[in-house]
Amino acid sequence: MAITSRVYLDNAATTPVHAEVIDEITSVMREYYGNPSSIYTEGQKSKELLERSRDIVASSINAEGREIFFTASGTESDNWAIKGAALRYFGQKMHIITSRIEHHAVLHTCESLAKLGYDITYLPVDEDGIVSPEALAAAIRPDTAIVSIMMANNEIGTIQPIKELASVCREKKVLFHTDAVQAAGSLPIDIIDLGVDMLSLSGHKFGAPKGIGALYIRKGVRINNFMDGGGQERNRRAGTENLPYIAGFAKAITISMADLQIKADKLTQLRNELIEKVMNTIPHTRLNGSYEHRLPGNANFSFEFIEGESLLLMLDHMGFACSSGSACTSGSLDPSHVLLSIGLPHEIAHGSLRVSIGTSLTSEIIDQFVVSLEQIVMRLRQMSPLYEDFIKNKTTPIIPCTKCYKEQIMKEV
Amino acid sequence: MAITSRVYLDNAATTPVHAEVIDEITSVMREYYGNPSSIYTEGQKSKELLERSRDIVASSINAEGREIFFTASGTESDNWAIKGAALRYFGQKMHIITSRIEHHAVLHTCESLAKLGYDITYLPVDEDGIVSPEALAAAIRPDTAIVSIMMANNEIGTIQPIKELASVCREKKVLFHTDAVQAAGSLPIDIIDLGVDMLSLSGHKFGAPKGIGALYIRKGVRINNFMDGGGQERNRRAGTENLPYIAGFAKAITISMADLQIKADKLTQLRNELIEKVMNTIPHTRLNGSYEHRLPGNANFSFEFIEGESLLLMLDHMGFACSSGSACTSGSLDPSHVLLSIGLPHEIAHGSLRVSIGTSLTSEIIDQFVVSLEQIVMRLRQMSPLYEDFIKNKTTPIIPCTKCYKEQIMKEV
Amino acid sequence: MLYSDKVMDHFMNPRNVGEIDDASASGTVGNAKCGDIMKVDLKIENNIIVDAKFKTFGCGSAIATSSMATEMIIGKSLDEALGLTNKAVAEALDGLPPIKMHCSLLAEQSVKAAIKSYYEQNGGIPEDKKNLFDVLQEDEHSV
Amino acid sequence: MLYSDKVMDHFMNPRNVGEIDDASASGTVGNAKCGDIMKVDLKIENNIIVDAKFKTFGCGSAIATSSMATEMIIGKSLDEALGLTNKAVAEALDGLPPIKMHCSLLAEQSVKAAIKSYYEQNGGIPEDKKNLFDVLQEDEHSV
Ligand SMILES: Cc1ncc(COP(=O)(O)O)c(C=O)c1O
Ligand SMILES: Cc1ncc(COP(=O)(O)O)c(C=O)c1O
Repeated sequence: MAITSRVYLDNAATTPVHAEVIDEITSVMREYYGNPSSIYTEGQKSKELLERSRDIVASSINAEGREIFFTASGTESDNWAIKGAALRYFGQKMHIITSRIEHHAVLHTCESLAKLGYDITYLPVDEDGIVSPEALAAAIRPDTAIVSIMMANNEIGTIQPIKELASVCREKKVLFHTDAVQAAGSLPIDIIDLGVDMLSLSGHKFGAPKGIGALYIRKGVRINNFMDGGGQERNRRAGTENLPYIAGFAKAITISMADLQIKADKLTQLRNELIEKVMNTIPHTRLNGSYEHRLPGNANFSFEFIEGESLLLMLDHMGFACSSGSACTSGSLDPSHVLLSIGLPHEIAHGSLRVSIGTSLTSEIIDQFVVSLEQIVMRLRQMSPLYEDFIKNKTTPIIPCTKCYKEQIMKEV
Repeated sequence: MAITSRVYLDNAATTPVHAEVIDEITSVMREYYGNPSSIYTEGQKSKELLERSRDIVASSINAEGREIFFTASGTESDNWAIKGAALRYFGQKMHIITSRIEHHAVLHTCESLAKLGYDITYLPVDEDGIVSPEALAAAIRPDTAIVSIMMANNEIGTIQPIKELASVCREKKVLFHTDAVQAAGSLPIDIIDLGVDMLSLSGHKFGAPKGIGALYIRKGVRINNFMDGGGQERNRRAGTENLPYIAGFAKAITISMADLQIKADKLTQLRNELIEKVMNTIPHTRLNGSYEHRLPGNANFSFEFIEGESLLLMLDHMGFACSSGSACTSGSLDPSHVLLSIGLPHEIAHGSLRVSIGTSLTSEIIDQFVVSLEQIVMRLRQMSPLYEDFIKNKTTPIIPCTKCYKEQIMKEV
Repeated sequence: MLYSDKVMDHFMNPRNVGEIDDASASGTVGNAKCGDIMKVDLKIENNIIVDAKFKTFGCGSAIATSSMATEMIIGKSLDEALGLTNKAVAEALDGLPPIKMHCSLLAEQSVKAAIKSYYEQNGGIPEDKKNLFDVLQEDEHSV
Repeated sequence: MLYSDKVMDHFMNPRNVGEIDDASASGTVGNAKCGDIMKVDLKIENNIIVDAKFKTFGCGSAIATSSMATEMIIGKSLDEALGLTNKAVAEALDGLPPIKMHCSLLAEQSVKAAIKSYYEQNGGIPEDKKNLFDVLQEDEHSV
């Protein structure tokens, strides 16, 4: 029953490197070996490509070149933005606001600052995963150094009202950072319109390799350096510049921004088809996250009575690569903090599946996928003592049996 | 007079990416797109390559795989080692020891810790640039959190007595880190023999691209995380792994370690030839750094009466890419802190030239280089008001006129 | 691969899945909150485990260890089955990733829980065996 | 490129390098410690700069601005030469990198220093010109 060619449905974890990007990186590795800080010909040639790449990235989010700083990952961008802002006010402003559903790059950064004495407010989210601007306004204190709320969530795909959140911060004169790692490549990003002070990007979510990111820092915003050392990136981010990846990042962002709306529409349509089919086929299934404010390529389900890792392993065996918020895939005992934060009970959160699609998906593959998924879920339920209890009427299910999906939509729109 | 093919003599700044490394990186970009943290086939395939690469890097410095952590640069490795050790003891051990001639990745890291209240001791060096183990022993205090002394200097190529320095620290139970960024690829590194607790590497100094590094952390040594986020690198360095560069780093270190001694001997011989010819041809020239304890590929000169940037520009015009410790190339008013620390007066430090050679150098090119260099130095001296003063006997030169080189060697050996 | 071929075999083709209608005893450990539950039914005749069936809610290694543990105790005396350790189960599977070792504990525990309940229904736990059941308290997973 | 073509031209082929044996006045600014010194010799006839020569210890832009500045003042009256600004020199070179702007200051200063010394040797600095020499104190480079 295993299909021959594999189907990659984990684009939120990482994307394959785009063929044109590979070519660009390879040719830069071959032809641009000069250190951009060197004043001789080879160095200046590299420097020019560096600045050209910076301008391309800048213009793709409506920023200026001097507001773009290249980093080595989304993680570094998040660390820098938050630690840089917080440490600038060390001893003075010792309060940080974030949300409960941020990526670990933000949450663990906050935790490490907490060890230095910072006080962290983790804003709750509603059942769709949305942060309320009112709650943010209420949480801001005179000693708040920075607010960091992600633009779109990596697990459930929920899109935050960044413009409103940023405007709350601007009004209260508090720095606002957004982790746009999942948004970039899927949503248009216009930093003037958004009104954010800082914004994190990571290349491997849109066709560049893993290991290259950027931080937008609005001109005039001063934060501490995170990577101390040489004078690269106008003295703000040290380390010899990774020119091949920087050029590749610029190429990838150009490609992904080129027909963004067309791609997004296509993804949304395929994604909805997938959701519809899964929900109509498999009972006791829940769609996690908002239906309306959702990344085009993201679907996230919970299947009651089963556990996510075994689901992933069986899907893998059938040729499908997906991800889960199961505790077992992360090596902890608790399942995804995101799923718990939107109110799922532990047992439901354990049985989650994230499907993050690319534009190469087709209705045919969706059908194959749903057939496999149904078989696997049935098989795992047959093995599950929780399902046995339910069948024997010893327990009532948490997720209603049928038409759950339609009821869910009705409620939302 | 410009030669047609360019001669790259700035291998200490960065090296071209080795052709085999480019191929490796390109094929990994093509074939390994799975996220190593993912449990499905694509992810596990990436994970295997990741661990294989780690083992290769480990064995090349006589370490174990679990002691190697991949980073995005030498700068990140230095930041992590020092901040990680210091912040672990925040509020308890607030003293750090380093030397005056470290790379900015170390010095600026220490400065940023000083702003958090740490006390920094900058050990002086002798005229060759060597740190004395006795001075280190005397500087260690009960509240010393970490000592960081580089293995080899990036400007003057001086090699430190790391084994002795590390043993002082071990005796006093203080963590010892060494920045081996310049050493790797030129000197054998055996971390058991050296006895260091942490050691920084950067790929672009030995044929990998810019943007990949590693930190060796001896097993049992606990330091704080620097890059907070996901659970990569056994929960110690967050960020999706840059697999193409990691595999390239492993390939490059393998290649560069393969015939290390043969290459080092060849470089030493060429380097000595270069030094001899330069010193015998151009009067009022000084060799900076130790003659004996020196990286095989490094030569560093000061030419009295002239300034380094103009020298570099003219050399560039003639087809030679070199570097300088001139203030003008760094954008500050002070010339290289390294040259000042070994006791050079400002005016001599401004007129410095670093030539860092590769194995493709030949006696013929050395001869061409020395001819060009002599012409340029003469031309710049003719333009220099300082030289005019000297010629008119208004001043005496700081660097003696002739046979300076031979006297220098006699003194040393 | 994350798991050995043997783990994958026992995960994809688990032995002894199901229930025993006339089970002599049954044991359930773990809880849904932590993401793994294992229930084992034993059919015991003359102190010999003549059949064992399991149901498991859990990850790949939880299912594989359940399968392997039941295989290992069928045909064994209660004393022998009580000697089953999580280490032995993991070894029989050619090892488990370190992070997954707690799943093999579940297999050991559920077998012990079933035997304990068998003793309790049949004259009580023999004095010399009481300490063997300590493991049921050792893990936060226990129900 | 770091520098414009014009800077590179004036750097590689500097005009007016040298000394004037019978200079009417001479000015030196900067110091070796900071990495740049510029000395300019002027030949002045009837308040007109008929010749100018320089020597410079310094970076590419220091040499290029020296060359350009001497070009710009030859044939000019002292009053006109006193109007030479570092901005004008930089512009005549099609601009300098921001970090190098201080080098162009050196050119302005050395011309002013030479003219100042000329005035001092020839009846003193005219009262209405005194403030023009303030720039000689402005920069930490001045000797
Ligand atoms: C001694 C030394 N340490 C650290 C670094 C920084 O390494 P990277 O450029 O990879 O950040 C360099 C080179 O740039 C170096 O020479
Ligand atoms: C929302 C979000 N933030 C940050 C990151 C971290 O980015 P990187 O893997 O480039 O470090 C990721 C993905 O891994 C992400 O999805």
